[in-house]
Amino acid sequence: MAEVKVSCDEARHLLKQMMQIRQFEDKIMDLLAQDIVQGGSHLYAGEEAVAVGAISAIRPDDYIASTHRGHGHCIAKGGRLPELMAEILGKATGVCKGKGGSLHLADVATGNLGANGIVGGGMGIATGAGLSIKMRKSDQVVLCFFGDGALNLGIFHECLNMAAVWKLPVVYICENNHYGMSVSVKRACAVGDLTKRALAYDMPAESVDGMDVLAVKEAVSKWVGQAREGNGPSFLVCHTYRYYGHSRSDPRVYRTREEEEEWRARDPIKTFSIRCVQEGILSQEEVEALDREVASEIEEAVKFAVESPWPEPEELYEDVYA
Amino acid sequence: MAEVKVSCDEARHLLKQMMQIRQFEDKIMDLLAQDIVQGGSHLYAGEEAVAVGAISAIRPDDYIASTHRGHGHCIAKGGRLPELMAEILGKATGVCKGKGGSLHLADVATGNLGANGIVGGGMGIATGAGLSIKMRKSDQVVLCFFGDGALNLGIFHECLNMAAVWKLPVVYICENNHYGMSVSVKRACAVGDLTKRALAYDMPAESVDGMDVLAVKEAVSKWVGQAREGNGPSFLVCHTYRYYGHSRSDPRVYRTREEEEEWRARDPIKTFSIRCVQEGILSQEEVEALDREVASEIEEAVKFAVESPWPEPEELYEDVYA
Amino acid sequence: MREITYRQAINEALAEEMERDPRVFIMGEDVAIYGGAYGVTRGLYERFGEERVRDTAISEAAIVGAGLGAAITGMRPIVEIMYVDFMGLCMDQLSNQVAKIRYMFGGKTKVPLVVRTEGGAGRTLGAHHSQNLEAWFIHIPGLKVVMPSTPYDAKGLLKSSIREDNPIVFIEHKMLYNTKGLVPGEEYTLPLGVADIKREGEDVTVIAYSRMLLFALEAAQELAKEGISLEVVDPRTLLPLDIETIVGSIRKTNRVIIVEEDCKTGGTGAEIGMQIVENAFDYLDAPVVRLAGADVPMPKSPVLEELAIPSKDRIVTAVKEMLAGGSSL
Amino acid sequence: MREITYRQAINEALAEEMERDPRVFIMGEDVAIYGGAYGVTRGLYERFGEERVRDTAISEAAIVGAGLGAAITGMRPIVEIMYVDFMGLCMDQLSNQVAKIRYMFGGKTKVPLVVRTEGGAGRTLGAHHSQNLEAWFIHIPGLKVVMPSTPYDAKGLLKSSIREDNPIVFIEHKMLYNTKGLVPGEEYTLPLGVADIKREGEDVTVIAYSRMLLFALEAAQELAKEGISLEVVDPRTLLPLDIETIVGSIRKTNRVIIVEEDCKTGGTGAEIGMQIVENAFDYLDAPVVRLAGADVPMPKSPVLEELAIPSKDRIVTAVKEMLAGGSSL
Ligand SMILES: Cc1ncc(C[n+]2csc(CCOP(=O)(O)OP(=O)(O)O)c2C)c(N)n1
Ligand SMILES: Cc1ncc(C[n+]2csc(CCOP(=O)(O)OP(=O)(O)O)c2C)c(N)n1
Ligand SMILES: [Mg+2]
Ligand SMILES: [Mg+2]
Repeated sequence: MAEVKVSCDEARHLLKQMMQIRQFEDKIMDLLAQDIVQGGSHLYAGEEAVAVGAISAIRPDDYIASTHRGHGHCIAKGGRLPELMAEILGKATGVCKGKGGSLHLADVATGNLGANGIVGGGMGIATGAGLSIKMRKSDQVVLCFFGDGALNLGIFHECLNMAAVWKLPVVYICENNHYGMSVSVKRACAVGDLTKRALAYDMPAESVDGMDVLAVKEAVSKWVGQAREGNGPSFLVCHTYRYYGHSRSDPRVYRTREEEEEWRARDPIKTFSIRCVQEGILSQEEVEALDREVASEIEEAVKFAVESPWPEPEELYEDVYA
Repeated sequence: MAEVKVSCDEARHLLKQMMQIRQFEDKIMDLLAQDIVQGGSHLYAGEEAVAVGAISAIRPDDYIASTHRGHGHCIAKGGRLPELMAEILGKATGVCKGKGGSLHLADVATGNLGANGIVGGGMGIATGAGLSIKMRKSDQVVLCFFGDGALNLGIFHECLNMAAVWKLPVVYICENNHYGMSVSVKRACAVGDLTKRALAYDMPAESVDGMDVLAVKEAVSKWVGQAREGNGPSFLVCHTYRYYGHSRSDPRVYRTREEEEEWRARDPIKTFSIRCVQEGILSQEEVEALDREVASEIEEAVKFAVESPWPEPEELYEDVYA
Repeated sequence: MREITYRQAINEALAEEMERDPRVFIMGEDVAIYGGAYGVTRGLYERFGEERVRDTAISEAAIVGAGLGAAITGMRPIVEIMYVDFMGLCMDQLSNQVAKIRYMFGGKTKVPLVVRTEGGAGRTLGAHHSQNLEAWFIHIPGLKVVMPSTPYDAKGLLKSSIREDNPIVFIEHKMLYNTKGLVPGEEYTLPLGVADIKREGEDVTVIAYSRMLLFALEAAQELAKEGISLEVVDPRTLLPLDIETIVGSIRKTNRVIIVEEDCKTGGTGAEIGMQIVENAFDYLDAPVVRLAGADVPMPKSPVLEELAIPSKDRIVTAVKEMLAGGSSL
Repeated sequence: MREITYRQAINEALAEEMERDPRVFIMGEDVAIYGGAYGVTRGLYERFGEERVRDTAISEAAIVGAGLGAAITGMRPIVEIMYVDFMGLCMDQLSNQVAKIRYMFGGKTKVPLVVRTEGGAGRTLGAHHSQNLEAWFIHIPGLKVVMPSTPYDAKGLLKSSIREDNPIVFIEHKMLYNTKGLVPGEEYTLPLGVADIKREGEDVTVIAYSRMLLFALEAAQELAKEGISLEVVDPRTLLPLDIETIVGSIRKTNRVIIVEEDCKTGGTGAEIGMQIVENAFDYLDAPVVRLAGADVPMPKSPVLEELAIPSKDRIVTAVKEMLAGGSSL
């Protein structure tokens, strides 16, 4: 494991965001069991290093496009926990006034172009944002997140080709958690090494350990730099794992408990805190304090969400048109 | 130029089919000018070696899926000229009773799964035919034709991935005539070497001179052999050129007259006849006789088509459902 | 007769038809190991093996396209699109290829393909997992569109759909999977294109399908207590539509309310309504009334979702207003 | 006023709006060097350059998706889908992303996106190049759907569409491009959602849009010779629909025929018809009549194609039958 090249402040920031995401998701699992969160919710637990590492490499005025598993991206991009939690409950105080919910979580003010109920559904949006940046002669960039399952959708292909032809400032980030619902990437995707998908567009690509927040940050920084300089898009595959089932009722028959344990042993939060403590960047006490701090933030967020009012009936017809 | 390894009978067959296609297309250009063919028609002139070379490498019980530029494939697969011509005119005697027309030319009895008005529209059909072959434990194969323009459609990606995952007996044949309508492949397609598209599916690929009927036949034979033996799909790029504009009114501003001349200098019919004569496989007289024979077949086809009746009004509502 | 769920009824139909005809197979996302997002194909992978119950990548267009290719070359595929909301990804395949190929080829091919999918609101899943898009499909000549409301109908209609030589869009409803009903133990099929009078009555005809049929029956039960008698007609197949049965009912009641979960504008209720106008205008004592979903993307919030679709109460109110001669809907 | 073609009118609208607002740009297949399959964008590439008139690969889904992404991040894209028949390839983008994003985000974004496309029969191009699919689009809340019939309307409505902060599906008709009409030399716009009475009359209201409007006017002219007076109403915008103007006309004539090129079942005529039933039932002296395209994929053969869509003669016949009290359509 490489040396940790990170300041104390930054380490704290990264760790805290990862903890926020983890605890947010664990809490939602609770709330689902209690039917306080209704419907479904795709949880990001296990994959925190990807969103946090990647988004820490960009500026507030840069964009991201997220996925159906989007809470982590939204938090990392600066979404406020109470409004996000309220949104997931469908409350009027939610960041989308309760109309979006988990699958459409979007804090536009933070440059988040939204989660998406359609797998691959954010890819066109991200690509168009890249086009817009280029046409506006801005130096912003876009991070486009998607899962391994999205690799086999037509829109993936059309967008990567378009971005490559026009040299758009988009970093396409595949969160390879090895399954699209129950189907392993090996059974779904004809190519062994996922970075090879980029060869079809003469696009540079790289594979990175998605359980290592600094590795993700480093790789994304590099490609973001390229994009800002006008060198066009890139394709990054982050290898990671989702801890929970695809949905609440998923018995996870398509994967083994051993495999799960192997990945949990590489937990991004645990490994990063241990490294930080070992290298003397943070103390064990600081880590524990952070954890408690986050826990109370989450409690507050839940309280805010639960106590928030439902949308008024007339809200139903508002916001369809500008 | 390599030695011509071909029997006299086969040379005659290949040459005759190419001549049939060329004269068929030239004639349609005439008929378009006279408004005897209405609407539009995408002509295959210049690309004959691809259809003829490829289809001569398969059996009658094998399938092909064709394109909007489909006359050549249909003829090469054994479609009868009069019924094809009648179809293009929209006559009741047409192979699709006048309901399909040029864009939907399909002689199902010959294993032709149809031209398609949608670019890339035949790719799902071809892939499914491959799946069907595999499930029926047959040793048939499918040739799936499409243009360079189709390389950037989502369905291309989804189908190649599916075929590769399931090892389906499909040879995907890209007819790279360097333009999708007015957009050159260089401006549309992010990758320089088109065969690289197959790397995204760990699929074997090859590039071949699409003006050389024997080269096409040889390459297709090899990949068809692989497919029949259960080794799955392959991707073949045939470099060729369409002589006419995309449509009747196309002034071809997107390409130079010099470029056109360069390609015409490599005309697949001319070069193949010269080679056959030079190597003593066919005599000049035989070549000329073939040409005349084809000319009279075309005349007959036109006569048949022109004299054929229009569909009866009640035909409008027939054939919607089985 | 046994009491089984809608889910189980569909599962049985699939299993029986796969048993009966080796050309029948299933493909779709998570249909094999997982048994389908709503558990409908559970057990089939274990029973029929991975060749005939095929998990695919997330490639909706290729799934439908490959289904078509297989259908015209000797197989009888059943493809599953997990949510009807994802049909936008395969509309070209469905509309331009699947539905039109037979006609374009002058009748020289047949398309024995079933596209099974599932739709509807009720689980607060938001705008991408709650839609009703049957109105798109009834506007595509060449397709048949089936939307069963009961386990009995679901099984009998799915078996017929699988035996059809025409492409079928078969739309289940997520909120019906756990509903129960009586289904014969022995083999049966039901004809496509035949409506079913689910409850006879005198005063008002209510036309409803899929989940809305249940709401209509609840409304009928409630109104019966007040002496108002509803005739509840379930078209079951939306294309072709059994307008004769519908007109027959209206000749008796002279009043009709169409209930659809679908958002109103351009919805299926418009087509049913206009066919009534065209075929039964003179029997109508009041304008045809549509009760439909709100013209909005489906909101996540449970309170808004409930307001976005018709309810038993809205049906009851609409019936009373109609009988009172009012029209404030 | 000058007499210019429908094609020219659209071209002018594009050029003027690009001149006016640097955020406006065009992308699509063959829109630049080629000037569009029907020549509508000719000259714009030369005038505005390749940055603002962008040729794309054949990637319909990415074209619409990227249009959306650009629209919500500061640009005002006009994307062209060459034929409406290809919209099936981008229905997910259009319906799930473009139309719903604002609502899903609680109103926190705007989508100033125009999807220009072209549809209709008449060139014997067969089933994949002759469709009318507006019925799909009016069933998607969040969109507006515009279908102009004249050069004047086309220009004024397109300019308004480009200035709108909502996504617009703007559908031209291939058989109208060469038609001519008077168009002001000076700047003007026309409001969306406002129908236009193209001819005033007393006996029967005919509602028609896009190419069918021309047929309706021809029929009106012919019937006028026999003393029958048609009022011809052009909705121009199908979503939202200006039902007030339509009802106003029916209050006068008490009879209405809806003409659409679209195939009948599930078509736009059904929605218009039901809105009439809901809003003007008591003014109707006869059932609403729909004249529509045949429920078949469009056949290639010129003789069949002509039969597949309404004609001036069919309108004339329908009007006479309606006035005679007959109903055999
Ligand atoms: C187009 C589409 N197809 C199917 C689904 C249903 N679905 C939701 S998530 C999912 C798996 C996605 O896998 P992946 O992209 O790897 O993301 P992950 O869930 O693993 O994060 C599926 C099939 C969907 N939402 N959209
Ligand atoms: C999906 C789709 N988009 C656009 C078109 C319009 N169109 C017809 S042919 C063509 C060019 C196709 O190029 P290519 O695939 O290279 O085939 P070629 O015409 O060169 O043989 C286009 C854009 C279409 N028919 N289908
Ligand atoms: Mg995954
Ligand atoms: Mg080409």
